[in-house]
Amino acid sequence: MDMHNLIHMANQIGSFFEAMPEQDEALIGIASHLQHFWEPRMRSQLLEYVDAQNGKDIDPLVLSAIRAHRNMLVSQKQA
Amino acid sequence: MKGSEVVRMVPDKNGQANEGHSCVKGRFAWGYATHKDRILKPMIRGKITDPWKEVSWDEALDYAAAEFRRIQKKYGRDSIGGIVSSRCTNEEGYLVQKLVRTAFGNNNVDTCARVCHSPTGYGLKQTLGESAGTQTFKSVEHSDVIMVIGANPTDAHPVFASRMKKRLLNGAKLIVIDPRHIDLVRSPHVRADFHLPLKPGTNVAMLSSIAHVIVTEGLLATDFIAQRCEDKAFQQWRDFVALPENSPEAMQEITGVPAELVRGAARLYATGGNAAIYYGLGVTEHAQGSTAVMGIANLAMATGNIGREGVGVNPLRGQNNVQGSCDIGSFPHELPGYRHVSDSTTRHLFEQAWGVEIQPEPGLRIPNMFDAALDGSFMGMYCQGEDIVQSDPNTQHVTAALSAMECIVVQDIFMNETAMYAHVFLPGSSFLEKDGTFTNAERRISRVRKVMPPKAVYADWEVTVLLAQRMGYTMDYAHPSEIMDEIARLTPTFHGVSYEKLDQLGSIQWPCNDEAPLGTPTMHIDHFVRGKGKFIITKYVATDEKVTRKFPLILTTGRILSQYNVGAQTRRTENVQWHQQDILEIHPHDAEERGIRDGGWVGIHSRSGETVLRAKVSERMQPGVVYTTFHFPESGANVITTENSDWATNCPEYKVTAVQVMPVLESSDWQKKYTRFSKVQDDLLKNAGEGTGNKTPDIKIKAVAKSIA
Amino acid sequence: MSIKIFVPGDSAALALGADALAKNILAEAARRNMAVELVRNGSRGMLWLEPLVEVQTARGRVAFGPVSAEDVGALFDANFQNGGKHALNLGLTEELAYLKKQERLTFARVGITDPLSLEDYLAHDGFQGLRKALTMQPAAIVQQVTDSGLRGRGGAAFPTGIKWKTVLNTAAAQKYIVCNADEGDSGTFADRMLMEGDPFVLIEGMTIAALAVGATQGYIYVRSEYPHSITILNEAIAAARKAGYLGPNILNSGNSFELEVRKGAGAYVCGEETSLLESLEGKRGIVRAKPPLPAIAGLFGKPTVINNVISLASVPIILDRGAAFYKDYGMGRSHGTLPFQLAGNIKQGGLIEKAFGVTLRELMYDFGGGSASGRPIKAVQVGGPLGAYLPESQWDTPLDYEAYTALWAVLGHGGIVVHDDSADLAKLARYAMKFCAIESCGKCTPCRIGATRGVEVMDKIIAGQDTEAQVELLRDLCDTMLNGSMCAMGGMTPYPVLSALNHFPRDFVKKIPV
Amino acid sequence: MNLARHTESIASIISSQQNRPGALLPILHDIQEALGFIPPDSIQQIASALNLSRAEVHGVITFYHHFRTTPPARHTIEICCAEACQSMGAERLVEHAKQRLAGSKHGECEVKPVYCLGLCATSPALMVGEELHARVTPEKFDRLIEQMGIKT
Amino acid sequence: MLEQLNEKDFGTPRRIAEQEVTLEIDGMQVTVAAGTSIMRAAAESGVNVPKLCATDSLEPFGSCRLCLVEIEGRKGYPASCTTQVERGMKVRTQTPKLQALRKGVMELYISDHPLDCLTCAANGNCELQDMAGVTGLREVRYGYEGENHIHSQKDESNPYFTYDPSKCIVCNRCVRACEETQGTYALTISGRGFESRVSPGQDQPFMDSECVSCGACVQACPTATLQEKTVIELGQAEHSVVTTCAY
Repeated sequence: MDMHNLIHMANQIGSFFEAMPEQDEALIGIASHLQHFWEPRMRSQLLEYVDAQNGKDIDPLVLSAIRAHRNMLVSQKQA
Repeated sequence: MKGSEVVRMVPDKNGQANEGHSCVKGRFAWGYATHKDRILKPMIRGKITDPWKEVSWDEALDYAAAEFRRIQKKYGRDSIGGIVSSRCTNEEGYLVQKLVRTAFGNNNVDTCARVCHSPTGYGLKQTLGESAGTQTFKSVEHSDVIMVIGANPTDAHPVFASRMKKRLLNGAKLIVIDPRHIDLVRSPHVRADFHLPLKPGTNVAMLSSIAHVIVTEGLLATDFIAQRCEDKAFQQWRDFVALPENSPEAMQEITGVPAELVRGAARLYATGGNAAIYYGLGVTEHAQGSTAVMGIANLAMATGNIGREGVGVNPLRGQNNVQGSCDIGSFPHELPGYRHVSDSTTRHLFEQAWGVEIQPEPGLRIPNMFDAALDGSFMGMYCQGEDIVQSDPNTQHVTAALSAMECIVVQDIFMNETAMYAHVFLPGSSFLEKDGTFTNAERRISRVRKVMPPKAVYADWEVTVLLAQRMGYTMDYAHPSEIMDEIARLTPTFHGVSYEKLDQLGSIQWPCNDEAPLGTPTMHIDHFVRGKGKFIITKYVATDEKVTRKFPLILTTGRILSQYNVGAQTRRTENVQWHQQDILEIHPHDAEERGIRDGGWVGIHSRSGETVLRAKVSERMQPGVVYTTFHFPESGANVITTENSDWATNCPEYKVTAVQVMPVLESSDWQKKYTRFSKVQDDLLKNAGEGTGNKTPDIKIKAVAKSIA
Repeated sequence: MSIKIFVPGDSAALALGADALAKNILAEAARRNMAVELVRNGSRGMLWLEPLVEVQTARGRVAFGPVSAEDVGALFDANFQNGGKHALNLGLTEELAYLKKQERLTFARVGITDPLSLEDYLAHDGFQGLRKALTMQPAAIVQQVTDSGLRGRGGAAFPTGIKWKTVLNTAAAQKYIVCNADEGDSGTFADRMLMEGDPFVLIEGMTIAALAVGATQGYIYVRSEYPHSITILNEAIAAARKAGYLGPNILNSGNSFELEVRKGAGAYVCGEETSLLESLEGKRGIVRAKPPLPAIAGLFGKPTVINNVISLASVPIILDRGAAFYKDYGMGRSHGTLPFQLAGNIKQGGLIEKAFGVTLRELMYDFGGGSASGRPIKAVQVGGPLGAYLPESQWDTPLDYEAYTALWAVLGHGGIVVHDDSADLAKLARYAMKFCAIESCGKCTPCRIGATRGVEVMDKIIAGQDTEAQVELLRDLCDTMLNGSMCAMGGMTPYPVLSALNHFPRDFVKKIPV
Repeated sequence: MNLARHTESIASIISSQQNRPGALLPILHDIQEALGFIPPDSIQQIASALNLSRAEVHGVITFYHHFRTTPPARHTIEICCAEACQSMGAERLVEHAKQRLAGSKHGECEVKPVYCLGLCATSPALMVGEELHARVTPEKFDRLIEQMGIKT
Repeated sequence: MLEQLNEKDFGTPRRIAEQEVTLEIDGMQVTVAAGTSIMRAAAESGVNVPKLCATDSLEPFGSCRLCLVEIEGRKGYPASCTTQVERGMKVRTQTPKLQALRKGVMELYISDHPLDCLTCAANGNCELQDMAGVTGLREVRYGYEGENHIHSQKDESNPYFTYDPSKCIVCNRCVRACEETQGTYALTISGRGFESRVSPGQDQPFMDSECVSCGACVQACPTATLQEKTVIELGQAEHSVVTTCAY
């Protein structure tokens, strides 16, 4: 899928959770949202991108969330 | 009725949603059901440049099933999916998602509610615990203050608008938050006490500044909050909205609305008695659509305006069965009753009932399907009653995606825009030809009753059953009532619903179960569905769709009274006499600056594309904002709109597109291409020949890779 | 010392050349180098004498009339300014029998004072009622009015006090006082004469009503056919407001009352109180169904006192002199006085304020001096175009609401139109239907269609077509209109029609089998 | 008077009156006073200002005999035709007036019936503009139209 | 659940009140919510008072004068639609006098109405026709040569319904429906008295008025004045099905 679009969508999610006063809450919020609403191939592609490009252009908060909760984002099929 | 011919359609005095009233569409515009454009024979073709071939139902269904199987074999189980329209019945929607989850074996099912009210589902679920409006329409009779946000009820929800006006005439106060000077702002005997003409895309800023006034001026319903809401979340929210950056004064530059107006409206909402919020797609169809919905729920909780008559949070829906299509599980992440597919208890319940294994992870949402199609991983689609080409944003993107797919099965009553990209056409049935139920914005389930036999032999639900069968999954229903029985059995909020009860009561507002055997007109009375109400921080984030020197105006789109959605139905009635084409409304100042005259042709272009419409110079607009509708395919309003979408649900940002508008002399390139393409497709349809009996047609399995537009 | 000369500014006087006359007097005085103070008073109500010029002399006011502009030189020559002898000299005004026999309570000042002079008004007991009212509790004011026995002078004769009490007892943030000055009955001009001759008494009456019920806004709805009344009222309101009798703080009492004149637009039916309210609200003057009563939901849905000019103008004297004083006049349940208006074919037409109980014969002969044409009087219509035609046999019945009801007639607003023996009562009956057809608001069927059919039936009767059947049909139609109409417009049109038919059957065709 | 000037003077009338409760009749009166009639084109303008529909304003205008939507004749003579005036020969006066004015040019003078001018004891009566005339005999009528400069 | 083709019309809207009022209608004890009209109270207990301008979707208006009743101790013949029930009231809805009055009113109505029942689109579904029957009107003694509206121009501008002023009985139901039900105020009565006629906008064709074609006026019209073109074309319906709007 269009990586640019996926990054944009992920960053949008990040900007919502950014306002949370507690960062832990924000990180789990972002990861959980991706888990609940992103189809596995979208998540896989995002994870691959993070690994390959070191999360370039991804909002730092989102990146932290992905890294902190990577296991939530891995497709169960892959897992 | 005269035999099986409709003589006239009249609103039912006992209709609990409309109480004997109707609008021009429901009352008169039903002639499309028997329009000569109806396609009554199944058709197939190998590629979209081939002529259509009329075939038997068997042949068409066999072909579709074989194609789907072939695609899945080649590209994987997740390479096909289904889309069902919110115009279809609950039973049809339920069967489509069941088809996808059983016969297709994945969760790639979505509904057109995706592109209108998905943020409502998300936002209200997060805050209040249920993805639905809180009130019954009748409740407005008890409102003292009515706040209308991003909705134009007199055009888009005329029957409810009349009830709202009735209440306004009897003294309720009115706050309108809308970029446009809509009729409710001022029309005979109606005058908004406050009109906050905000800039498109700044709803969240506006809602936060209203909340700021309520919090900082001591207008909170403290007892209600203490008893009914999560304390910690409330405190976090309160501290957030109280920040100076959320004050109306600070937000003034963003929203464009004078702070004093905002303060006045906030005070009225918080202290004017029973205050109800009604909102529409002007709230949801934004990059921050879900955030705005949560912001609205926050306001209602903060002022205690929830859980009784005359108050609440009330989404005005986009189509007749938007609520229903969401309720019955046609979202890729949810099973019926808004239960996430990852919830194993629910999954097991359905697995037992359906006898298949259900995937525990969400499927593709409509925009994701397009992306995946262009990516080569999503190649087949069953599309029931939905015209994604016309209704979804960034038309070129959509048509490119469709062109990339190998088998598109469209089921519709007309050869719609999407069907021009289809390989299999299955004739649909109009609401007059089938039994079923619709669920409206007030969670009211009402019966659709067959008044004439399906013109193409099968009702839509039967076609889905037949397709499932071809795909190797047996569905066994003698009547749609049995489908509803199954929904009721498997969905706690529907446990008490049956056709028998619907016949008895006329209609039922869910939840309807042992606790509420007669249904639930008002929700969240003693406690929220999620237990305690949850305030959620809603930070304003400007959309990426910003005005620039190149695109200095903002386009916002909407509807008009006489036309319905993509217009497939209403364009085929005399309703065109009121609205023959989509037009671009523009403020006199902007028109003057560009040398645009009333009625002249104007080109509108955005970073997505360009189209040409006639201009209407109108003071309903604020300077800097232009407006059009999307009822006519040749207008191509969605050629302009971008694939920007709501962060949470991917609901497209139809309401904000940066554009430039200039006088032009001829139609746009897209329109020229569109005209050529339509002409070709028309010819392919006109030349549709009889199929070759049982012989599989000579179909080359080859993706048509190039986008037409 | 300058000479004080009175030339009425009343519409009737104006219509007979009073302005030109006044101009001539001033010019003539100037020519003769005489200092003259010209007062434009109201009319004394002796309309056959208009323009009636009065001069102030040591003996009192001396009347000359009717005076035309051409008479001015001769009058000056005759030293009229000092009451000199002249053919038009009528003697002391106060001694004129027509006036002397009257009981002028409501019209006490009309014709005497300068209508727009507050000083004059105050010098003639003006605002005494209001001053008393300001010392009283609202309920006590209402009680006074109730005790006086005052009934609506517009025609319906509903006890004014009861109306006020309902408004007083209906709680509301806003209440209104509405004066019905849509005097449209042919043969009536009392409201006009009062508004033009003593506007302050109406203002005072309305202000008292406002104090009594807690209203802060009043409207006087005047018909557009009375432009002169409107001008005078507006000037009087401005003067009263300036002097603190109206406005946000009446006589420093803390009470507020604002008053505004609204102009009708040529609709007789707007004299009906609910139509009038619709019209005031800026709508078509369509009759409203009652209930709700205007006293509970009237103007703009708020409790409203709606009274006729004369009713409201009678209030100040009631407050000033007490309920018992007023109640002592009259007979039976008709207390006080009524300004009768003698009009039509009458020698001495005019306004006669008398206590109830006087008879038609007394009015027409003792005051009116018989018909203007000198021919025998044949029929008298009492109570306007919706009132019955009375034959001679009924002329001795005392004018009293109940006595007239017993005659199947109405007193209405006190208008008396005299017809001599040349009158054709069938034509007048036809006209009654025609008038109803012209003025019907069109809401209810008996009036909307019935009046038009009534004209057609009358045409057939007059033409002698199938008379017997048409008369029967006319009676049936009258029954439908009488019992089926929403308001008095259609409901009372049968009064003139049937009274004409019953009392003057010969006019309806000689062939009627009796 | 041209349309633009109409619109302007109507706008100023509306703005000076529109905040009064029940402002429609006062506005219609003022417009008619200023222009001699209420131009149908102005109805939308009036309706919008008062938050009414065009239909409502139209309904009100057509209800009242006083209002007109076409320019009036140069002179309008309103003769009272009610009973008191009838009893003194109003019908003959109307006949006389019609006869006398039959020869006048179109749009010069209009004779309209009116029902009571409150001059019932000095009948028959008539009104020209706001000017009243009572005890009008045919001769007096002739003198009047002569003074008004109406050629017959 | 098939409804009757024509639902029962109680004449005036339902009132909701905690207080109940008991009165006597034609000798029957009837108990209804306070604020209910006599007409509705009667209808709820099965007594149908004749009516034309009243319909239960609109506030009472009181113009047709067919629903007059007699109330013991009260003068005249009040309209049962605009008169509210009171405790202990004794109402009679059927007396020879009332019958005569109603017949008199109907005679007036029919004297200004085309006599084309048999070819009229509303034939069989016309309240005026029903009331002529109920009041036993046989003959119109006024004849048909008098003033009338028979030659009024029909307005066919709206694609879905026609407006035939010659059949208008000026009951105002359409005007009120436009105001009360729809809230658009596109209709008024133009003129007054016998000249009164329904006017869209400024006596314009419907399509040039502010009408939004919701059909509330057509629904409210008791005659063929406002009539669906489909009914004119296809005739009256034979049966009905209750379903749900697909918009």
